Amino acid sequence: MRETLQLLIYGVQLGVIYALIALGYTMVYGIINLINFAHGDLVMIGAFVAYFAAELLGANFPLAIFLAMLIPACLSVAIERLAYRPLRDKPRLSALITAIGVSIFLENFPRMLPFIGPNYRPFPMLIPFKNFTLPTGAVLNSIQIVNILVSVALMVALTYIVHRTKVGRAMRAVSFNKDAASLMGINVNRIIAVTFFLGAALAGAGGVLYSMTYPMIDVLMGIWLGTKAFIAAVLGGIGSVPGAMLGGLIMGICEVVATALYSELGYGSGFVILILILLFRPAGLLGKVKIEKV
Amino acid sequence: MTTPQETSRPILDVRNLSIAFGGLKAVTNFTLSLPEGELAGLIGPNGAGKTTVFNMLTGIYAPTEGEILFRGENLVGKPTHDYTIRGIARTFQNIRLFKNLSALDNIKIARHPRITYGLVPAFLRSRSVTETERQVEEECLVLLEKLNLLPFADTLATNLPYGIQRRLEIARALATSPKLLLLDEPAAGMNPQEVDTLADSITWIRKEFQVTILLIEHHMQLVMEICNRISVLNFGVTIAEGQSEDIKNDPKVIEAYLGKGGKVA
Amino acid sequence: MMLDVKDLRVAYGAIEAVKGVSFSVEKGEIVTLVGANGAGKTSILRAISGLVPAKTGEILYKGRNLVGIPPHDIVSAGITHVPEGRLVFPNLTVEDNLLLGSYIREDTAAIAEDMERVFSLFSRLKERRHQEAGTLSGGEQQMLAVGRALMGRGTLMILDEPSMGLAPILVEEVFRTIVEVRKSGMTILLVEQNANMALAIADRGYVLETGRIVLSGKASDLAAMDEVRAAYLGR
Amino acid sequence: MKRNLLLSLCALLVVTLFGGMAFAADQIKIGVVAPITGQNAIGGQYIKNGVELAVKEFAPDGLEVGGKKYEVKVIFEDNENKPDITANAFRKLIDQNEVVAIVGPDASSTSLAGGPIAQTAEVPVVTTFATNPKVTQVGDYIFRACFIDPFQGSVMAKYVMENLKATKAAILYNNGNDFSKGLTEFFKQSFEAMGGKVVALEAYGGSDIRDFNAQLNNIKASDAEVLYLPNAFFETGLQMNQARKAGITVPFVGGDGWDSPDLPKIAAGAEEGAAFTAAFSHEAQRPEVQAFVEKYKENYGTVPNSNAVLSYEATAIVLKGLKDAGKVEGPALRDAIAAIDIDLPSGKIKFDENRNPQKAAVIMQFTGGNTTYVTTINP
Amino acid sequence: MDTLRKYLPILGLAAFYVLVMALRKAGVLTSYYVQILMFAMINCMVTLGLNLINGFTGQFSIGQAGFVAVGGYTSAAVTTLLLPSSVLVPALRPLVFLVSVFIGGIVAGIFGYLIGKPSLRLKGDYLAIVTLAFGEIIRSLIRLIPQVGGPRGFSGIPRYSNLLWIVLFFGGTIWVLRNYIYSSFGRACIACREDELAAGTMGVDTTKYKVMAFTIGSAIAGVAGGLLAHLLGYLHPDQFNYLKSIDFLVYLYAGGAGSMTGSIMGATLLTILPEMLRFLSGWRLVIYGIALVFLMLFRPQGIYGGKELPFLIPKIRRPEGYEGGQ
Repeated sequence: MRETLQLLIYGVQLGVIYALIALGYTMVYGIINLINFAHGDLVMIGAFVAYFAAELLGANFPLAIFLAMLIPACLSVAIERLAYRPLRDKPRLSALITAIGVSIFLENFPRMLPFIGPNYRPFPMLIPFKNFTLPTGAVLNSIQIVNILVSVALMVALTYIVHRTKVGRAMRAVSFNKDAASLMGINVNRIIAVTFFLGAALAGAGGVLYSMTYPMIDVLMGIWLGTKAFIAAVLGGIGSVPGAMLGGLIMGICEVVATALYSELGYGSGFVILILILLFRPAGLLGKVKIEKV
Repeated sequence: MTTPQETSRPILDVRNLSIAFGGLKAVTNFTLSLPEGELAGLIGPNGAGKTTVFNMLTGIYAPTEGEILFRGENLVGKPTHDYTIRGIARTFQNIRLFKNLSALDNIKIARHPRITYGLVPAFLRSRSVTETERQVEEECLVLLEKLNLLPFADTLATNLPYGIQRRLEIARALATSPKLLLLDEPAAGMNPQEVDTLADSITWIRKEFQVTILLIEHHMQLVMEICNRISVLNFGVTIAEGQSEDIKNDPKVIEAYLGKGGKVA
Repeated sequence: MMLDVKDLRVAYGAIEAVKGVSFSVEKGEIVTLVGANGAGKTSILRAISGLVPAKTGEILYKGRNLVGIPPHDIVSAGITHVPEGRLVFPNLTVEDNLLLGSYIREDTAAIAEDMERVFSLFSRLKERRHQEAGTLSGGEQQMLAVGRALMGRGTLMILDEPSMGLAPILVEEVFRTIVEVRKSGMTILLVEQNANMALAIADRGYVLETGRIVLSGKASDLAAMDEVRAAYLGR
Repeated sequence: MKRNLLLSLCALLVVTLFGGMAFAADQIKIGVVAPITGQNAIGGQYIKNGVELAVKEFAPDGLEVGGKKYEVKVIFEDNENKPDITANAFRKLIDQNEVVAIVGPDASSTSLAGGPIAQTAEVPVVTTFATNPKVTQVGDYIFRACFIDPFQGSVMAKYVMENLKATKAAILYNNGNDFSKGLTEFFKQSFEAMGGKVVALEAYGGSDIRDFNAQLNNIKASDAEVLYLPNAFFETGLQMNQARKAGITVPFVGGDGWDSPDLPKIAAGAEEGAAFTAAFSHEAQRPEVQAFVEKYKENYGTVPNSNAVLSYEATAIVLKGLKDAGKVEGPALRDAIAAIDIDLPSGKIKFDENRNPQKAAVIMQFTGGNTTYVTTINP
Repeated sequence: MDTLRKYLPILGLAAFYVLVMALRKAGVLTSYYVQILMFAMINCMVTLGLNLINGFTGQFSIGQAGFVAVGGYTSAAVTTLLLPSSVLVPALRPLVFLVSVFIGGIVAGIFGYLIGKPSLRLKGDYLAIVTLAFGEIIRSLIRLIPQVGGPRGFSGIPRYSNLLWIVLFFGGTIWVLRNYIYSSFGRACIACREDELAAGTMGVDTTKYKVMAFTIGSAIAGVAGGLLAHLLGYLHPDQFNYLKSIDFLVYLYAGGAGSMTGSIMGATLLTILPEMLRFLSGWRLVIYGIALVFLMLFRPQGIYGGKELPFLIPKIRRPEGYEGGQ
């Protein structure tokens, strides 16, 4: 029992980070049907921003995470403007290829900068570490607590924005139908930019939380993490905000449990779960199957 | 020349066909019996469920209830291509040509089920394949010529004028060698002259290709002129059935189409 | 003159859907464009609200040419478009749909007032204000679409096939609403297939056939003409 | 626009085509293949340092071979740590640049892809860090500067048994990595042959993985007295960090993949007391070592790690081999390297019949964020 | 005249081979260039296979590297474990190699079928992510098979591949694919891409043709894998991770989906480009990334999207009076 709870804690701590990053994928997909391959790299940028913020300004968690959200968000808006928007009415996959190009660039350009380079860097402790032993015997630490609290807070904030604010309503309108949205007076381009901004901000936060838990960063850290998060988004039903959250949690918990059961194949469990779920629910857990109109 | 006989065995016998989408009944107990060689019309206002009927008659939607007996065989539950292979062809309300292919290639795809060479000869492009392909090309060109589409044979479908696209879609349906042809609003977007030509074409097609035709159309003039019998659908329910004159004067039909004129203002 | 369309042409690729159409709408009028499927009615409306580019021609709204202006700016200028098929946002609640209608406005208090006004106009929407719009019936969705357009406080409302797919009893209700809306001072451009109904409530009408205007005049005159009837039911 | 692009591409092609031919004849060209981009790019930097230092040291102003003075030119090629790209890099160095020998690459997988090409072309290769025994079995032109998996694994087993007095070990290894898998197998073999028991064997699926909590949870539940982590330094750093956070208190041991000044930074104190096998210790008091460490510090500001040392040594072996051979030619160089006898920082180096160096292993330990020398274990 | 036209591609290919060999003899082309050329042709084959799935049949698969791995490992297992060159008289080696490559293709095709059959009811990006997942699962399974080296990689594969073999297989692939695409089967695939629903009403069994395209595309990848295995003499599971699949995807869409010419151009150009940029060292991937973005911004349909060189389209003679002009 102690072990089960302990594994659950590990699973949730990983899952909330997947979920944060998956949200960006799902939002961008929901609004312009693009798999934003560069999203994982924004996670990396977020982690590096926090790293340098801590180096230069001291270990101030709120400040670091704020900057780590802001800078990737602005970068993401710029990328959307320069590399994706010109291709919006073009064949859908050309934007995917530019996204791959952007991703290759974001991975390799910082590596060539002398102050970043290819090395693995230790990520600073932004909050003090402390272990708490639960009555059941499982151990919970301060990083995990902060991790889960911040992720949940951000997800609640996002849900609030999407469901309770004007810009959120506009986002949902645009993702349903761009024409209908523009007939409401919504500037569709601006709303798409806002979506990229929010998605990347969450990715940046995800990058910081991930790096606090696994305190090491490098320029390629976003590739695999991004892929996992993307799978989580698909699992939950791509385009669905609660789906991304659910998908992330399921991925995190399943991975940890599968690894504990059979570590030789544990890391592949995410893929197996994905395939099983999609075979039974072809549009993911919370996705909706579209009926084709004839 | 064969004239439709009232007594002939029905080619299509649809019984109590119903379909619901998430609780919403789109078509209820649709029943229709078409004798071989008939040219029938299916009319009704927008959203009445006409296209849904076509979708069920071609296996695109699975009916919740009912039977589709085509030449005595119940087709319900079979995949779409089986309907076509057994002889039901259709066109679409909002033209669904293979846009990036030439008119000729569109027709060739419709010949697909009738082409029998195997996969290995196809890989190697054996003599028999070349020979079959040459024949197919010729058949398709002949068909295009019959429908006055020959000049457009090598034009991409997307670049064809609207009216030609409509005609090409009919040609494509005919290329499947159907026994029953379902035309979904063939006159949509045509001007009166074009509609007149279309009327002649449809009667000609029925004779020339020996097909039974079921027609969805908004253009009442066309329907009244050429159809032997008409079914009227509104809100998924058949509200009238019969000859054109009866239909024209049926108050329920007039109301369904024009609304209760002048009562509001 | 509220709206003055001059020699408008709209093309999709090689296909010209609107072949040089001119018409006008005066302030306070209901003007209707009637015609069969594919006559080009919807294309004209989409060109007015900027959703498709006009190939040639002018769309003068209060003297200002709208050609080339993005749709959201046209909405801000005061034109609200109720699109064909209604296009209410199915995953949003009725209330959120209405709030989206007021997207361009910032006056929260007045928005709330207008929402109450819409609810008083369509009592059924009020009952369902927290329901997702996708769960409404066709007629209720049409009410919502009109209500949503009212929330923009525009001066010209363009309606595309409001009766489509509705039961006759609902059609009547929709048209009654349109008359109500006009009474509140709105100018209306109405596209309809249900010619009898449309001509019954309109001041003036234009009959379209394959991208051209073939007839125009006072609505009551048009309603009496056989040509109009012919365009729908055959001679 | 399009034409210009095409033209410039053609021009580029021509430049690369003929560029290689413009060099003077009295040059000795040595190729270095290392990851400059991709997952292991950090390794490439150390290799570059090591090679440059060796050239400075052994051929400060050219190299005299057979009575003639040659300029030594080192050509670095990126292999992205991928086998197919390595094959291209080897081909380019051999065919375009006509190098006389190749130093690197640093992984068994890439060495196995490049090796056959060099073997056929009769260009000697001294890989720096390819520890898989199969690497040198490709042919008689393939040498290595490091020791092989079995040796390191058994050395550590012996140390655990005798010095730490532990009989129950847990292993956490990377099953996507040949080095990690090799060490695991040979450690397990030797340890069990000596009467020990591996009580927990946990794997993870690649260097991208950063979460080891599930595996560590299993290890914690076992009664292991020591945890063997035969992984790369950055992975190990995280593993130690997570293990201590999870409450695992047993000592850590590992292999020469640990040898990086970055490990203690990432482990953030969790590495204290952990011991590992290495080819070299910068603390050893031998004068060769001290001289090397000094020079390295002087040039690059840090103490050298295994990567740097091994590439330094591989380059030194090639340069010494050239001198011994007396001519700039593949077969002669091969024979000279096979017969080499040279004193290098990690000791006296001689190759056995499988072209593996006979060298001793040292056990190192982390104390206070630095490595300290514990003992030397001879083969 | 017609016979000449028919054999022109074969002559062209032969001329290409002779030219490359002559240039090599003359010292203009070193074996470095020849090797890049061989990699380029192998990449072309994989991309052509992917093009059949993505470009011609309109399915979105991004797990192609997995099938290259299956083909490569299978073929290498035949020549290394089953019939190693040491037990064969030299004359038999090419035959064994040939057979092994075909077996690699067939096994990859079977994998393609088994994976495609259940997955192809998924649409668009859902299909894509499942193919990616399958590719990764294949890779992690290979790691667990010690007979083929597991994570240490499969070494000691006889290096049977050479320019001649690769040119033959490359030419063969183009020929067979061209024949397929311009047959009734190929048209059925294209119909699925253009409009799956309409294709069904034309009597095309859409599921069958989607699975068929997937199987053939995978089989071609498998053949290419066999050639690669015997060219490198070594295989490593990580060589076939999903980033490799993304490479093929980039070749395909940069070249232009739905065009064989495009696939050949895309794969060749993008295989050669990083090699040509070698002098930039670490900057070359930076440039590569930017180049991709610009390529797509200026040619969203790819280099040669939607077009085809004439010799890749089989000519059918039309009867008198039907020779319609363009």
